[in-house]
Amino acid sequence: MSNEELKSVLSGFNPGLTFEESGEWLVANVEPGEFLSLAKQIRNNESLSFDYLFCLTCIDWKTHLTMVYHLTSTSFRHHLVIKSKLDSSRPEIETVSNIWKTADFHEREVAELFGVNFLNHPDLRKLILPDEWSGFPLRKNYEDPVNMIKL
Amino acid sequence: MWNLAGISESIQNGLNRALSPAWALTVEMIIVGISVIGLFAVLGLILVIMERKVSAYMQVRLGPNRVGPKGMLQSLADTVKLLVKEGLTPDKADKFLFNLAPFIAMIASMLLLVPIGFAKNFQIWDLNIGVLYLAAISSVSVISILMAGWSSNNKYSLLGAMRSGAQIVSYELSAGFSILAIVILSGSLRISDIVMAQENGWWIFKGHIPVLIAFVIFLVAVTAETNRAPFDLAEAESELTAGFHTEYSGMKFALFFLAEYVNVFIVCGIGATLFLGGWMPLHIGTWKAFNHIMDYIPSSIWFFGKTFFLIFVIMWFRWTFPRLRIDQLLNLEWKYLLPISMVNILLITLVAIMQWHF
Amino acid sequence: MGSSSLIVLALAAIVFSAGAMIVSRIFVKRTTNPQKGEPYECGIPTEGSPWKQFSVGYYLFALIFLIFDVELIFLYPWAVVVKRVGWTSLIEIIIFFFILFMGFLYAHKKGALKWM
Amino acid sequence: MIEELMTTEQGDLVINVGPQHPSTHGVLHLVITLNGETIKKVEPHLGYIHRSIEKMCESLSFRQFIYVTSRMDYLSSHINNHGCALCVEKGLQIEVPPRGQVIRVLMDELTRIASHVLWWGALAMDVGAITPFFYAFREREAINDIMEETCGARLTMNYMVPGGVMFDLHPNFQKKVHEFIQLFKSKVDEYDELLTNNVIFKARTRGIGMLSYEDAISYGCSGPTARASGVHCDIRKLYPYEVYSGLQFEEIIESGCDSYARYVVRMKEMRQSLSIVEQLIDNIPEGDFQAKTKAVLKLPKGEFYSRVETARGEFGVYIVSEGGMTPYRIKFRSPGFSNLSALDHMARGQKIGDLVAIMGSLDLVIPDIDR
Repeated sequence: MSNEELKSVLSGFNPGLTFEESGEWLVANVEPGEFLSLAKQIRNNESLSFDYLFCLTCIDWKTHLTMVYHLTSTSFRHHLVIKSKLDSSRPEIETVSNIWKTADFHEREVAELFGVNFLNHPDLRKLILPDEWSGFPLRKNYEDPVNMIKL
Repeated sequence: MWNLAGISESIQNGLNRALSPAWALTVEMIIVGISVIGLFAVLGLILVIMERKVSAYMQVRLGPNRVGPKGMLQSLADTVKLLVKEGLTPDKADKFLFNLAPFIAMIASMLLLVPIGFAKNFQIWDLNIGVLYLAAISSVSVISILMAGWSSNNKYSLLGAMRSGAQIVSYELSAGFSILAIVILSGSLRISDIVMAQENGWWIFKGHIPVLIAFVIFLVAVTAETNRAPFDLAEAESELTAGFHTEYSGMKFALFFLAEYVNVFIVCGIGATLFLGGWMPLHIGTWKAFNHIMDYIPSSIWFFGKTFFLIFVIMWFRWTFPRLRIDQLLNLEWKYLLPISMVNILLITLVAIMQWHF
Repeated sequence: MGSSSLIVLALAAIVFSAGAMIVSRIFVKRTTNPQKGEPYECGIPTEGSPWKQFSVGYYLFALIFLIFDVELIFLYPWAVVVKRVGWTSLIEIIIFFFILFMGFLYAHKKGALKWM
Repeated sequence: MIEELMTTEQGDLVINVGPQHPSTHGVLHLVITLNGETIKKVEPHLGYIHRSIEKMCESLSFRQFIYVTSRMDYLSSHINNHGCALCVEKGLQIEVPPRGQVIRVLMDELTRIASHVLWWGALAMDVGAITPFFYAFREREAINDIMEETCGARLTMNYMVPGGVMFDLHPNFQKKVHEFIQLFKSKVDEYDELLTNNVIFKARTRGIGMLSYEDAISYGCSGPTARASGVHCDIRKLYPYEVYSGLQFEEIIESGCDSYARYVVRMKEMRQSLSIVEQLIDNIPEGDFQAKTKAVLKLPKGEFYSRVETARGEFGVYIVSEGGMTPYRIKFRSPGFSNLSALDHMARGQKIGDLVAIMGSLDLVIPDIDR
């Protein structure tokens, strides 16, 4: 499905989406509150069937955080990037680990490195860092005089 | 020089002449004790270096090659290393059982040496139920493994011990049936009788296919009983790190290690005695001249040669096969080996009654 | 040598093991450290005790083994006299195995030989 | 009655496997719940060698950060570098000269063979056969020697630069690779004899660690792990980069979904990689091995994503640039991380011995997971 077709189908699901086409793939910006319903729809819609979440990450823009989901469809081979702006003081977004199981680990990683709270995640314990760790290392304002080496 | 029976006889005569009968017996016992300890230590050293050299050969590498000529003293150096290592006991372990376990393992494997005929007329005690005795004592070693695994207070050890408990007792049955096959053919439980019954050919040649089947089952079963790969589930290092002896270190570990290797020697010795004629040279029926030439090779060399051949085979297994899983291991025994051995026993009975063997 | 050899060998084993341990104790420099006494579990403090109720799977095999092992002991005296007794012994053993095999099949049917 | 006894919860053991365990190939820490021998749950605990490479890269220039990625998946370090170089090239719109492209692909495929060979030995060791490990290392040495001559290093080659490769090939390269091809062809057959057709090995891997087609996709698996479940996911075929579109090779897809299928996929992939090397080794074009680039690279503002097929699966590099000398944010999508997330699903209900075999068949490299 071409980018134009994708856009029209996605706008049908959620008229509030904004799109960017400057990069390699179509980017859809979505509000965190509407993210879950969009995710469910694009996963289950038969003409889209975005079943392969190959990358899930977060970017700290200092003023806010952006969740980035890279999706592809194994049957149609079209790509979509979904971005969602989160408030950096209280970042919260619905989990998609029940839609794409791979999101389970990726969300846990993001949660501890960026401090994003994934609502309804089944098991949001620390995966990588020690349990008693405080702070979110991949945030831009993170300082750790002991473990970080300045180049 | 190779006539061990002659040496023992001359010692006995000398002692009886010099001392009163009671003292002579005491001195004899001490000599037996010391020589058994010596045999134990030497066997341990030789088998460990053999294992390392065989594995190196199979793995296209050199193996130990620095200590002594061609690395032959490596296992001695290892022993010294183990000797000066601290033997730890975990804090929460059952200390009494923990320290007792290696002793039991040692006693069990040493007692197994009793009926083995190392050479013609050279046996510690040629008891009339030799084979039954071997079957009975060899089960004791499982107690030491269970004891070690349970008392360590370590989950890996416990799992390893539980596995070996289920495994060793299971495979004892097949081993027992294989031994039984030879007992049926020989008509005696005495080791020397069984060896003498092979005067005109070893059972493996005389007994047709049923004995071959019994021999293969015996090899598989004793490999499992001595916890060696591919049946080394009790100490499966990729799953349980070191299995039942995870917590053992220093000399306590060395004793388990030694007992394991001597057990390998003993089961191979039993196999050689039952199926390959023990110390009996290669005799073929009524070929007098051939048999006579064979007799020139001392009987002790025959025994040790056959035993070490079997040990090599068992080592070969170890370095070639992947490990089985516990359910597959027990399936193999209960669903294949055991029914096969039972049917095999019936066949052998038939062979024995019909006198089909040579 | 006779039966005294059993005692001699058992003693030899004890002397050998104890001797080795004593010798190693003389050479070893002992140090104490609270972490040395912990059970090895890949470097992580162990959780709970292993000394508790354990999966029954392992014990079932031991129980079945018991039946077979006792039977095996009965077979030894039989095996010695097979050649002398002749055909009767074969018939006897077939009956014996038949009964035993029924028990084996029963255990098999009950799922005792299936590893869980 | 017996089944009741066997499924009671009171006998459950919680065991730590790792971080110091012979079969976790590094410092993976799994907490497994066992009932007897049967696994009820597997919980990975990661981070024992987490160096936060993503954070580190934020303070390294676009030339420098590539070398850090060698330390992630150290068994396919060259392919990791390749992915990063591609991403930078995408941002700068550099065209790599044909010779550079061919050299890159040649090295990629040699790395893939080396990685698969090591995996083969390690898997054999996990299921209890120790000898294959030594045979595997023998062939791996030959590849490492070839690498060493050209790249100057054996494990972390650091041979890629944006725009091509760092040096030209060593004069001996072609001769040695030809020798290696001859050697390896006979050795792969030896591997099959040693392990593939072994009854015990088959029994240990067939029907173990099932991962269905749907689950493989949902868990984001890639590489041989997913292809063994029938997922068409080879980046070299789907989104060809460099000269892959002009090469003759097959994407190996199996439908067994079990450990054995994963094994077969990798064994066949070794042969495919060898055929790629064979196709390229006599056809290395003359010319530059490196495109002309500026001394200081500055990526334009924007986001760039590149992906390559490493020995373990899809490796993605996501660079967010603000137009400066260093990346603003880098995310590495490592194949091992997603593949590991499927471990719990695959291992449940299997025996503890199977867990080891499943981990071996996933070909986990822990620094790749921890990053």
